[in-house]
Amino acid sequence: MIEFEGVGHRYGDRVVLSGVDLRVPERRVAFVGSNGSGKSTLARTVNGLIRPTAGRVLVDGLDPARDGRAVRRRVGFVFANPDSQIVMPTAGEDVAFSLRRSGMSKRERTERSIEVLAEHGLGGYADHPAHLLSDGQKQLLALCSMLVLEPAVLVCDEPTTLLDLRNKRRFVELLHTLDQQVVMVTHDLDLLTGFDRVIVLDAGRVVADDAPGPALRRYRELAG
Amino acid sequence: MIEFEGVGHRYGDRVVLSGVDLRVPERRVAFVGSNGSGKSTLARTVNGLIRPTAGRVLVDGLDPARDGRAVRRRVGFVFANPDSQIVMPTAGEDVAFSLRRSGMSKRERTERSIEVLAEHGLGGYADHPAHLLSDGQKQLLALCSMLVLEPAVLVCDEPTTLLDLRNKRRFVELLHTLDQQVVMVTHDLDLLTGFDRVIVLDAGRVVADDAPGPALRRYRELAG
Amino acid sequence: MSDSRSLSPADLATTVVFAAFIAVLGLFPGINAGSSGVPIVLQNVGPILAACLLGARRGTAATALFLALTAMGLPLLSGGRGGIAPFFGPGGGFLLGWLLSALVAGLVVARLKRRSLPVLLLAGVAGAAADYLVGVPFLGLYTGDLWSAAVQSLVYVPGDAVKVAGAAVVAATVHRALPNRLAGAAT
Amino acid sequence: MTGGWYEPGTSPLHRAPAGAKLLALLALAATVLTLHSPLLLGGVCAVIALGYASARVTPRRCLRLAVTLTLLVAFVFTIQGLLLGPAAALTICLRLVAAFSAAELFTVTTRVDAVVSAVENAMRPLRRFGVRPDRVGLTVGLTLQAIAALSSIAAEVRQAAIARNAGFSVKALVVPFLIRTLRHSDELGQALTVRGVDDRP
Ligand SMILES: Nc1ncnc2c1ncn2[C@@H]1O[C@H](COP(=O)(O)OP(=O)(O)OP(=O)(O)O)[C@@H](O)[C@H]1O
Ligand SMILES: Nc1ncnc2c1ncn2[C@@H]1O[C@H](COP(=O)(O)OP(=O)(O)OP(=O)(O)O)[C@@H](O)[C@H]1O
Ligand SMILES: O=C(O)CCCC[C@@H]1SC[C@@H]2NC(=O)N[C@@H]21
Ligand SMILES: [Mg+2]
Ligand SMILES: [Mg+2]
Repeated sequence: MIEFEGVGHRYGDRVVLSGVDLRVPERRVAFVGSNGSGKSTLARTVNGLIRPTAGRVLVDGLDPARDGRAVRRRVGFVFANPDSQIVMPTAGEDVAFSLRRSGMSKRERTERSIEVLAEHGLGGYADHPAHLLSDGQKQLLALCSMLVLEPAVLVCDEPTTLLDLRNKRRFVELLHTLDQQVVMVTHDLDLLTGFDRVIVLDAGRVVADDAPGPALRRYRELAG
Repeated sequence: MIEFEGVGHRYGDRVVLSGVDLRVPERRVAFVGSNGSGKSTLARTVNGLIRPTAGRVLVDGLDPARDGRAVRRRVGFVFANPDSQIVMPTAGEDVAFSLRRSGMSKRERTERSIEVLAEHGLGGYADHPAHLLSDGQKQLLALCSMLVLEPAVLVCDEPTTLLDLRNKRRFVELLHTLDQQVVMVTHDLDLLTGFDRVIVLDAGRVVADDAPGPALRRYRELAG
Repeated sequence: MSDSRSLSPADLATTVVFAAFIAVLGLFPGINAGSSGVPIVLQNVGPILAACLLGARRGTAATALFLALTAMGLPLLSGGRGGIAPFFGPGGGFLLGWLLSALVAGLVVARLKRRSLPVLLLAGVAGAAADYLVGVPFLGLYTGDLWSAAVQSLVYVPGDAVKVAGAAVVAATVHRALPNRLAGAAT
Repeated sequence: MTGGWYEPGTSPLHRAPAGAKLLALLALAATVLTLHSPLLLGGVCAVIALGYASARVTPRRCLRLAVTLTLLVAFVFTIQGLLLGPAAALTICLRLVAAFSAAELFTVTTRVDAVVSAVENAMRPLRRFGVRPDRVGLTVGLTLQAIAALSSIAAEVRQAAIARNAGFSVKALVVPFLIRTLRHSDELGQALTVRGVDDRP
């Protein structure tokens, strides 16, 4: 479970988050809101990429600002741009890179990587140059490289911006099949069907927190 | 008017476009299709960024593969990623950069830039550092830097991927007010209300070419 | 920034972006080693990496642009230094040597068509050595004799060895990730 | 154009044309190399010190320069003193102090804009050989914007590496950074083409 206790954040003098108090046990949760409303900042506090300047975050009782590494073993993070996340030249090597601290032998790592790729629609791509994959496939690869670590929570910050209808649906279906808790940040409201809870941010504050239907109505109103 | 005559393109052995024959006099035209279907490649042939390996393109009778410069004076282009379209450090300088060959004096260029920024919702931002603008503002700036050249055609390749609902609506409304012919490449089908014609590409071929309603139905079917 | 006939927009973009790349390497502060006033920096792999990825012509152009902007007063050197003074200081030779570094590394990569790790290592070592060829004699002007300048410069060797090895590994990986990048750049 | 080592001011040195200052600086560097008398060299240093005073360079800035120069002089004096004797060492150190502090004074009192214009003016006669002086200023602007773009790419890549618990892996930082850098340069090249960079006037 993720808990935000009076979380606030400022860059210099600029307050970008304030007074965020939330307990998030649901399995499918989304943050929506206008550009600059603080969604990415809030999402990044969950795995300690950003330390809030006020309040604290707890993930299963652990504070990411202190136990960053331990929390990041529980929290996978997928970013908007897959090129930032792909480290190794081929898809298989990239997934195996995540396992370098796992204590597995090189052979086991390779095998596990091939398995994970196959489970998520990238069967046969283990030796494919990662940067010659299509955008949709790169995004799937970034997801595989996180999932191989079997995190308990998966945070996705606009993971589908470059995807076509089919790849987007595939990505979303894949998310639906996952056991993980999924926290999604997005502008693409179509992704949120089947979600348990949608939290609307505006200017760094929570302005709605509800089932997708009413929450998105509120968001559309805000957008004018 | 834009004409495609038997346009085909290959990268090495890989055929990414073939047999595209189209006459496009409409004022609002969109290309949709799955990832890798060749939309961006086709759009880039319109201003000579890519020379097709078969057939030819004509813009008002000029071939961009030969008269690239003359065509580029008629065809503006807005890309997905605003960060790589903004070339100068401040918003004003960026717009003025487009005018450096206009024969205007430095002072006139600066004044014209300020005017254009103000016309498109960026009044007062001329001296603002461009990289500190919000994503929506950056995309507007990219548009201003093209519009200041008064092109006859504006090609937009997924111009709204990072924008929230409000910024997207604002961008679309702005496009509606333009006199230019607009050629839009996008995955965001909401952008296409009010369009005259939608062309669906699949695997490098035109598979539908119709009013938005039927064309998008076809596209959704393809996406499965 | 001079000849319009040879400078395509793509070349201009690469030159500018890799000059910026060298500048970003300057975000890592220099370490004052020894006492000669020439810091240990990360930045000197910039020209070598640029040349390994872009070839000699564009790699050298990017380095030249970086040095020109620094001399004009932008604070692009490690630790936020800049202006014309660093070129008058004891490290001035090393700074100018970065041009030769990029040229030599780029030529090695272009001559030996394959982009394997050994080739890139060779290019990196040759590039770094070329820098010393300019930097050490210049430092000698300050210390008054070449010998002491050479001895003094030994402090940089271990760091440079590590940097060159790292650069070669990284460049090899990038070439593997984006094959045929250098195809269009014969030199 | 912002940033740089320039310190705003209104002194005569600030107002002097950049080109003239640059020529003076080069002349001074050349002169200093021909002088041997510590007395004369000391005089040159004193004149430069007056220059700092007249330009009202902030004490903080002067202190920083003093620290750099002290370390440098201590090192050079020790080595030269051992090799050539104290008299020769003094001469060399005074030359060094003069050239270095004059160069710094130039940078402190000259806006980057002014240097750019001076370079553009100096290149003007080369126009007939196809040199385009107006590109100097544009190139400076392009590079500054590219630095901003790469800095935010670097920040994103760093966050992605930390998220994979690979924050200290050089590969996880540098490889994605270079790949995005190359991609940025491709995209920038297209953006520049679209803006007519290869058009002739
Ligand atoms: N490193 C930074 N330094 C200063 N300000 C920042 C920084 N990162 C973000 N901001 C500012 O903080 C605010 C919130 O940013 P954030 O990225 O969290 O918004 P967001 O809701 O994710 O927006 P978007 O939908 O555009 O991604 C914005 O105003 C942004 O300009
Ligand atoms: N420089 C290149 N070299 C080799 N292949 C390329 C290159 N650029 C694009 N391709 C390939 O050409 C095909 C068409 O690419 P294009 O970018 O036109 O597709 P698209 O319809 O715009 O897709 P998306 O919706 O993902 O933007 C893809 O399979 C792509 O991998
Ligand atoms: O003044 C500067 O910032 C640049 C000085 C040059 C440093 C040289 S480059 C080769 C050698 N290796 C280092 O790490 N430092 C020196
Ligand atoms: Mg965000
Ligand atoms: Mg595309």
